[in-house]
Amino acid sequence: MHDLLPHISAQLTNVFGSIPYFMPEIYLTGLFLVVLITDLIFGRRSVKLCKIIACTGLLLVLFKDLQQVALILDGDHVIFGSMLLLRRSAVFFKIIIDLLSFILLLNFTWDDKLKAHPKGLSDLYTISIASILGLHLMAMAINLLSVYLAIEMVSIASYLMVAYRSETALSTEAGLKYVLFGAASSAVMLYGISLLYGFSGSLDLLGIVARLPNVNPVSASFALVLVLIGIGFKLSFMPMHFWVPDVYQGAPTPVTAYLSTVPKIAAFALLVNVMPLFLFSADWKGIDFSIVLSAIGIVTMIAGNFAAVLQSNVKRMLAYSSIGHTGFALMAVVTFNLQGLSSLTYYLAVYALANIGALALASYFSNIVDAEEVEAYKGLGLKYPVASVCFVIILISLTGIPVTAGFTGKLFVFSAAYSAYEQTHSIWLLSLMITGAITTVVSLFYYLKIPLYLFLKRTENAEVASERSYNLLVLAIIISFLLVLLGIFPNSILKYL
Amino acid sequence: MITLTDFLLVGALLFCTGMYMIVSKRNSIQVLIGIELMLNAAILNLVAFGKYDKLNNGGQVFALFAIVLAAATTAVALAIVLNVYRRYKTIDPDEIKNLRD
Amino acid sequence: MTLVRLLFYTMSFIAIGSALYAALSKNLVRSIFIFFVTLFALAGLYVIALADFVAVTQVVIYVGGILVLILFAFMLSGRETLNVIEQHKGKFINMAKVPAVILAALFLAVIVNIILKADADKLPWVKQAIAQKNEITPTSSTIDNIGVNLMTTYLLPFEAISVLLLMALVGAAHLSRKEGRA
Amino acid sequence: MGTALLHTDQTIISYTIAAVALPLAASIINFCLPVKSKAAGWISTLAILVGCVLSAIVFARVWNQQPLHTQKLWFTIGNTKVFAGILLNNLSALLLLLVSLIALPVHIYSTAYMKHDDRYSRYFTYLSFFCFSMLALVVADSMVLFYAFWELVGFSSYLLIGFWFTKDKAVQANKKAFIMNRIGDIGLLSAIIIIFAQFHTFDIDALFGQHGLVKFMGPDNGQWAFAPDRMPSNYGSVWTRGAMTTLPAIWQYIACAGIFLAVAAKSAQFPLHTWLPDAMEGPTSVSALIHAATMVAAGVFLLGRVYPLFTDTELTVLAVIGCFTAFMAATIALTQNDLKRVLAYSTISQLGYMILAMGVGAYGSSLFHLATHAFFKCLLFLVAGVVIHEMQHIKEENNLDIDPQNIQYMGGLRKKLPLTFIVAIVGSLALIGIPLTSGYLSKDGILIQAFEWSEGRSAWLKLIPAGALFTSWLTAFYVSRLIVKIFFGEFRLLKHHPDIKLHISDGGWQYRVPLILLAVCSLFPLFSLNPFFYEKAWLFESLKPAEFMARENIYHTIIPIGVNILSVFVMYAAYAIYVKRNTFSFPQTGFFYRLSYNQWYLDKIYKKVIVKPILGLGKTCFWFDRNIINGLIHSIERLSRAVADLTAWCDKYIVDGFLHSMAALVQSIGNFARKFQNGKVQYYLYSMLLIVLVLFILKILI
Amino acid sequence: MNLLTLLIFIPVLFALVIVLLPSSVRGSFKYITLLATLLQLGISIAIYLNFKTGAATAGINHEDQFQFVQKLPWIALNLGSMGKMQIDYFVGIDGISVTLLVMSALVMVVATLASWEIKSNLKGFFLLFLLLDMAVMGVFCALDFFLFYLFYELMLLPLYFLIGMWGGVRREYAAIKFFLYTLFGSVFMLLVMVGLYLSVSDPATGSHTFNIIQMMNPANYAQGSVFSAAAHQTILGMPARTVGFVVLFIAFAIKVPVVPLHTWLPDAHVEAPTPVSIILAGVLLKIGGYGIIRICLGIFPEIASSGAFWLGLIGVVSILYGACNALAQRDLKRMIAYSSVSHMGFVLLGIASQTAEGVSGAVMQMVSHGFLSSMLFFLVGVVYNRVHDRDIYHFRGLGTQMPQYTAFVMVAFFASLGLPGFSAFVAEAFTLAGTFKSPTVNGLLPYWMAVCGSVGILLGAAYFLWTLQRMFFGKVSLKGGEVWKIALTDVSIREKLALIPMAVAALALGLMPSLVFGKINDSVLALIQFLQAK
Repeated sequence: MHDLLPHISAQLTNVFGSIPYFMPEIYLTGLFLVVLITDLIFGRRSVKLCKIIACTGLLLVLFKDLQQVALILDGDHVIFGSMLLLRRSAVFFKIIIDLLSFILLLNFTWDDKLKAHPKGLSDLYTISIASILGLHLMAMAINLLSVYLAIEMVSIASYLMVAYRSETALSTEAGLKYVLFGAASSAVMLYGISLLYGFSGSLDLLGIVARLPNVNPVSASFALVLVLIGIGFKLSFMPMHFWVPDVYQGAPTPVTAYLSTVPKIAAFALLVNVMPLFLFSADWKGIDFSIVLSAIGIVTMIAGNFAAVLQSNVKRMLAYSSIGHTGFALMAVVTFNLQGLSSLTYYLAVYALANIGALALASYFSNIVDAEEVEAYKGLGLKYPVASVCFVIILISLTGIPVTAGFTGKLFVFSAAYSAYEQTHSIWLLSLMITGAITTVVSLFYYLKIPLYLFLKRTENAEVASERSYNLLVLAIIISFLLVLLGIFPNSILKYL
Repeated sequence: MITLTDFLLVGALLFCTGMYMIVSKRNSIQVLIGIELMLNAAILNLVAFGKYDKLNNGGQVFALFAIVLAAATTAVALAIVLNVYRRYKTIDPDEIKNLRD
Repeated sequence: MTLVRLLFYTMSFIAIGSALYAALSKNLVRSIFIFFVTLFALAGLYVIALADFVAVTQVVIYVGGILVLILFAFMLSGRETLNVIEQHKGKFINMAKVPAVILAALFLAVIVNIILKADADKLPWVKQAIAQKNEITPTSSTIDNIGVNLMTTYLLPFEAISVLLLMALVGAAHLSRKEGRA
Repeated sequence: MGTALLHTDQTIISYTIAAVALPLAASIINFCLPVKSKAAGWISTLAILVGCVLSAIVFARVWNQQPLHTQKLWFTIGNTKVFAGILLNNLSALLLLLVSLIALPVHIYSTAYMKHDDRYSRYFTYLSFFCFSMLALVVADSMVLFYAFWELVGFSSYLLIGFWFTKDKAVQANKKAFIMNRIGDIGLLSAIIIIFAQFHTFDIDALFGQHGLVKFMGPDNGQWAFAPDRMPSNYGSVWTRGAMTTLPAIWQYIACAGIFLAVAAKSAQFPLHTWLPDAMEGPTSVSALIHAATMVAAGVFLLGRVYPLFTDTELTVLAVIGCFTAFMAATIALTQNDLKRVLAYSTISQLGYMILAMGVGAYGSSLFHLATHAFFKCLLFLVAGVVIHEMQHIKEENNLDIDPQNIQYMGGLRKKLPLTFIVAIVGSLALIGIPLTSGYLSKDGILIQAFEWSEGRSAWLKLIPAGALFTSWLTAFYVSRLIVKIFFGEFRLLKHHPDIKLHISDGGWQYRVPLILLAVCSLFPLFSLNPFFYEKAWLFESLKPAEFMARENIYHTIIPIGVNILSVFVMYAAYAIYVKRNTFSFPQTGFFYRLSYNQWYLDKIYKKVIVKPILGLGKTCFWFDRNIINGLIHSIERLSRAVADLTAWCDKYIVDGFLHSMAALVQSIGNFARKFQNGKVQYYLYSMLLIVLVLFILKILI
Repeated sequence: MNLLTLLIFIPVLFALVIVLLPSSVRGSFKYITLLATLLQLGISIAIYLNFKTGAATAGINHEDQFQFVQKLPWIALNLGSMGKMQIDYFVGIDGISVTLLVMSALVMVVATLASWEIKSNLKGFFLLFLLLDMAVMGVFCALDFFLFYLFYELMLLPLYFLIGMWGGVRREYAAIKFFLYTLFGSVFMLLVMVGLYLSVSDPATGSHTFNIIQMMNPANYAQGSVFSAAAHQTILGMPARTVGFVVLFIAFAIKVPVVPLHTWLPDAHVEAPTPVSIILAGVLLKIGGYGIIRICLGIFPEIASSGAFWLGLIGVVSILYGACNALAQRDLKRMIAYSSVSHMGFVLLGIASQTAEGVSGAVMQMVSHGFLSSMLFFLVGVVYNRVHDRDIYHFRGLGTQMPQYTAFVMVAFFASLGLPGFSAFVAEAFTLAGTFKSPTVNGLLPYWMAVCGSVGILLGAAYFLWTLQRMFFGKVSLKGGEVWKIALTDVSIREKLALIPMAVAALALGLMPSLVFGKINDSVLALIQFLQAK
């Protein structure tokens, strides 16, 4: 204790000094408590209230996020004693996460199946707010402890959300698989962290990077690989992707939308926080992680896209496609430059938006005609033209065909990769790009399946179910409109990134 | 003198035992136990190394957090396992495979 | 010193032995109870590593919390589980487990390899810590140090984990709740 | 662009344009008329009449004068300016007049001949269109335009052959004709392109005119090079049009081969001649105009246009092929029973003569023969038309199931159709080349010059004039056979159907006037006041080559005499043979025979020594024609079809199969990736850990 | 308002009108579309008439020589270390585009007239139709690669649905095949495009640019960039510029299409409804040719020269292979589809020759084929609409049954097989002339290619005449008997209205090739000069 006495005041100053840079998270914590209390007080009938509170609160958080933009103008800030790093990309990731989360929170009650959950949805709001807090931490984490904590926070929230519809077998099954896989991955990761800590004597990533070169490179690489497993689990890249299809399919659709987007963005934020430290350290002699990530990217793209071709369940198909997208986004990561980062941000935002839209429409069709399999979509295109057209636009964006935001996203990623290639002439980047191009074509195979069934296949029964789920429809329309708009004027967002 | 390597080796053995459990046991709860074993292996490492980090207590604090997190994870996992049992009347992970290609 | 060493070996032996038994046992109940032993042995090892606070936490949370939880779960899931599993009783070595054994063995080989390669005791930072007296000695009390650290350096994780625990609580409660009840 | 145009030239040009355009106008008007409108015939006839007059004026002005050449920029492609214009020299003026002159009677004749057809105005639309194409072909000054009209001529012929498009044979025939012509067209196109690549111009005058480029270039040292020794002293501005690039010499041969191909296709030369007999499925009047007189002459005309391009060797090849064609077609004609087919083969044979003449350098004679042949062959076809028309009449009146064109059913029509008979005799004599007819003049010219040409050449080449000579006797034979079968003897149909009524006559004035007109034109006075010396013909005099030899050698005397005596003999033989058979019942027809006491003896000799081998030869040739040449064409067709099927198969299974295998590959990769997804979470974990570990180990080891 | 912009976006305006109109007035959609296309035609003709010729407005590689230019900054991003990204809305035309524009506008009108046959889901159909229309016009006008690509890809989706929703029995297969094929090409095109973009910088602003014209200037390539001619970079062991050229070429070759990348075409054409077949054959195939000229040749001139032999070879193979395949077909539409392959082979051959005659012939062939193939497909549609059968063997003697129709068919067939007087003749003849000239002028192609090309013309005659004989001549004999006989009425006024402009256009171009050559000549010469200068 006496050793620490001289440091305490400095530490406390640091903590207090950090608080201004931590406002969104503080608001989130507050929001969490408010929602929790509302939930506890009003019980099952509080869904609407919880929703309103959660959403308005999130808007407030978003506002705070935006305020942070001003804070980072003077450079990066390490806060809470090297626990978190607030920097430009983190802020943008946070803004995107909050924005998407806002949509997702709105979305929860719009899925009929989830809404019919007998135990109410208010707990879900509580859990998801906590999860968003975790995501925020993830985007900023720069310390092994905060990394681990953030990942666990998000993971546990995710387990709960997946298994949330405890009365249905599939949801529970998905939950079990998720929790077992996730817990095992995090155990492995923790072991890696412990080794990393042991080898460097520090939890601070910067400190680790500084000291790791003194260790045997093979050992250090192994520890890093184990840590990568934990991040990979969240990103669901090959070979940590096995849980994805089952879980996405089993989880309630809005939860799938949640899982497939925001944690992924946060995990990418984490990846770009962590990985470059090791790559650009001149003393690093272990495994070249840019090659590892490239290889993973290639394999992930292939595995995700090719397997998706054979799927018939819409959600499962989208799950595989999200694996493919992870692979593609890794291309932007391995460029390890600023352009790569901004293109990654853009790509992820656009992908997430489109994916949310796609899953919202999956909910929509599931609500009105109980369609889960793609065969059930047969002939719906002419009966529900607006939704179907939106679906097409969204899928086109996911494929990456002009004029949608997906295309511009792909273009920026490609150009980032290209410019990196121009400097390094790395064969891996080239093969990444080629694989990306090929898998884009392959992805068309399965993305087209939905329009194919919607429009091209004819069906006999002509009855039109009463249109409900206007909310989802409006959401889908807004999303597809945004996607097209961003496709034509990517400037409007990209110039900030 | 007990060296760090000794601790690490013990940890490694525990870790691998846990790993063996999670891939082979036909019971979700045993799988969970396996995970706990792996976690403990990691905690052991942390604690062992923490000995040389007197000022910051990094290892020990991390160990504490890990234990708490393990508890939370286990609680959640068990809740899910119970639910699974209600739906499937079994907790053998291999039997639960409605979701598959 | 030799006593400590002896103690270390004993504890290690108990921990590993009981873990192996838990791993190999087909009987869930036995598995759970022998896991108690492992955890206690580990707590002992923590003490040997001069982390008494961690050891206490280990005992309190793991043994008192987690295992009890597991037992509850086991009991809630009823006897059927047990029965189903007991039917599998049979040979000690099961062909189906061979891949798992191989995996574990491979991992062990790799980990041991890298541990030996890393040569943990000669790591620069360890030497530095010893040189700077940044080493916990059996005589020093670590608890107050941990307390201060938790309130300063690790304040953020400390606060965050409270949110996490609350959330886990809410979630777990939600899942375990019977349907239809608020 | 040779000389500056005078005011009068301007008038001539406009006359020419009018003469060419009038049929087009008629065609367009007719196209707009109702299908059955009877006005169509007169519109077309009027157009061609006026055209004829204008052509005559043009001819009078241009003949033996400086060639007239005028052109306008048509379009520019790259740096190449493509001009369209009119080139009037002796050759084109002659053809211009000839075509309109032949077309006029045919038009008149057609108004009657096609009177009852359902698509009367269409017929005249096509006919006028043909006239337009042909006339334009004749006056065109640029190779591109020439090619264009060359094809249009083929196209209108296609339309006319298939005029009765419900007849399968007609449709087959016109397809065949078009494709055969198309082969020739490709040859011509290639030639044009080669010439363009070599000379960078399409201008016929600049290429083949008096100071034409072609004259100064020739195969040399493996290059189609510029020959300095042929360099003109006053080389024109054409030389400065862009740098001269030279092609390898082989392209000169290919160009010539291409042109020959075009000639062979249009003028029905071996081996592309088989379309012509089939083309007889069209209306007879069409056959008369197109497939006897004009279109088929286009090949010869083309040769005339590009004459300077050919080297001596190439000309020899031409001669050989012309000779062979002439001979082969003549032998085939011997045994045909279809009236029009006989005439068709005879046309081929005569065209062979013209090509032969071109080959041996008898440029003038060739064109002379072209002109005379046009008249008498047209005449013969019109005669055939009358005969067929009347036979058709009989057939319909008596509901008989006969082929109205089969000469086996005819005979003794001399009485029924007196005028027809007379003009037919005139036509045949002209075809055989008996003195006092135009045919004598032109044909003898060819024969004599062929002999002259063979002087001092390889002995094998002597076969050419010999073959030509022999062919002329064969001609005499089959023509006589034809005439005898039709007009002499008894009406054989009566033998089988004794009760049929015969209400037939020469027909109305629309039939008579053209026949008479053409018959008159088939006699010598139109061409020469001297009925015996071909070189005195004005037409020949204007066209003869500069180095023409005057009557210096023996050929000039021997050949006409030899040919004619033997021809008469052959005619008699034919007469004897074919009339003789029926002599018993019709004694009045066989008085020549009765006069001869050893008639049987002669008959036997004829039969055994002459007739049988000759007939056999004819049959063989026909068989060869049908089976080998046509078979070749068919097998090419079959081959192309097989190739087509193969490519289709290829497309379906190999190219598409590749695509499908790609899809299968995608599926298999997908399946592989899916295999891991068996729903067992522990398996997932196991795979994950194992993969990570194995990769790590590999990475470290490698 | 810039005329080109107006031309491109008119369809969108009308599409908006259609979107807003209720379905109860669906009968008026076709008239609205017709109005839009007619308006476009009017504008395109105005552009054509106001198009200035002369060496000073040749275009090709001089930005200031393009006409009707509109250039607006669109996407401009500061990418920090990577420099600035510059994407402009940059449209403009030179001689090569202008004729294709007019042709496309006319084809669109005809396609609209052919759309009368569409009976179901009119709103969707005409919306997609107009979208496609916009994309097509955009492709021909775009001078910014990004913009070009955008329009290029934008064509895919409407076509997919147009084929897939209103097509024949195997429409799904055809639509997907088409989509995948084209996307395959264009995805890789995207990669090259990005590479080019990063290699080229605009000398005026210094930022990277997608400007096609700037890409043509070797001086604008950054030192050592992937596609810099001076840098001799390699990709996968092959010279980078060669790879770039090949990739772009494949992308466009799929559109053209050339053997062996053509198999989407017969399927797509056969299954597509008539208006879509018309657009496919009339306009879309031209985009491939146009792309090769504008982009492949423009950006990689030296590769185009060194690879000319292979280009020509592919062209020749396409000519012959397509013709042979056409000969083997018994589905009329399929036959015509394969004939398109054959005819488009000439385009490639002409382009490969890199002579003024060859390239002009190629452009002419594109324009000519635009009219003729549209006409042919329209004609097939006429029969198909009446009896829903296209098998050549099922018809006989249609000449008696439908005389006017037969007349149109004959015009179309003979024009297609290269009868003088029609546009195809001029095009093919000069393509071959250019090809033949090539060995002496620039030594790119061997002589025999011209010869083989002319054999293709012959084969063309064979299959067209065979069809004519089989289907239209002879005695009437129909598979469907009396029912068909009643159904097979002669062409209606509307059909005539659609057919006559095409026939007249083909004829006019045949008689006055200067209508096309006059406009393209300067550009072609500039292109040739550019190619020679390299």
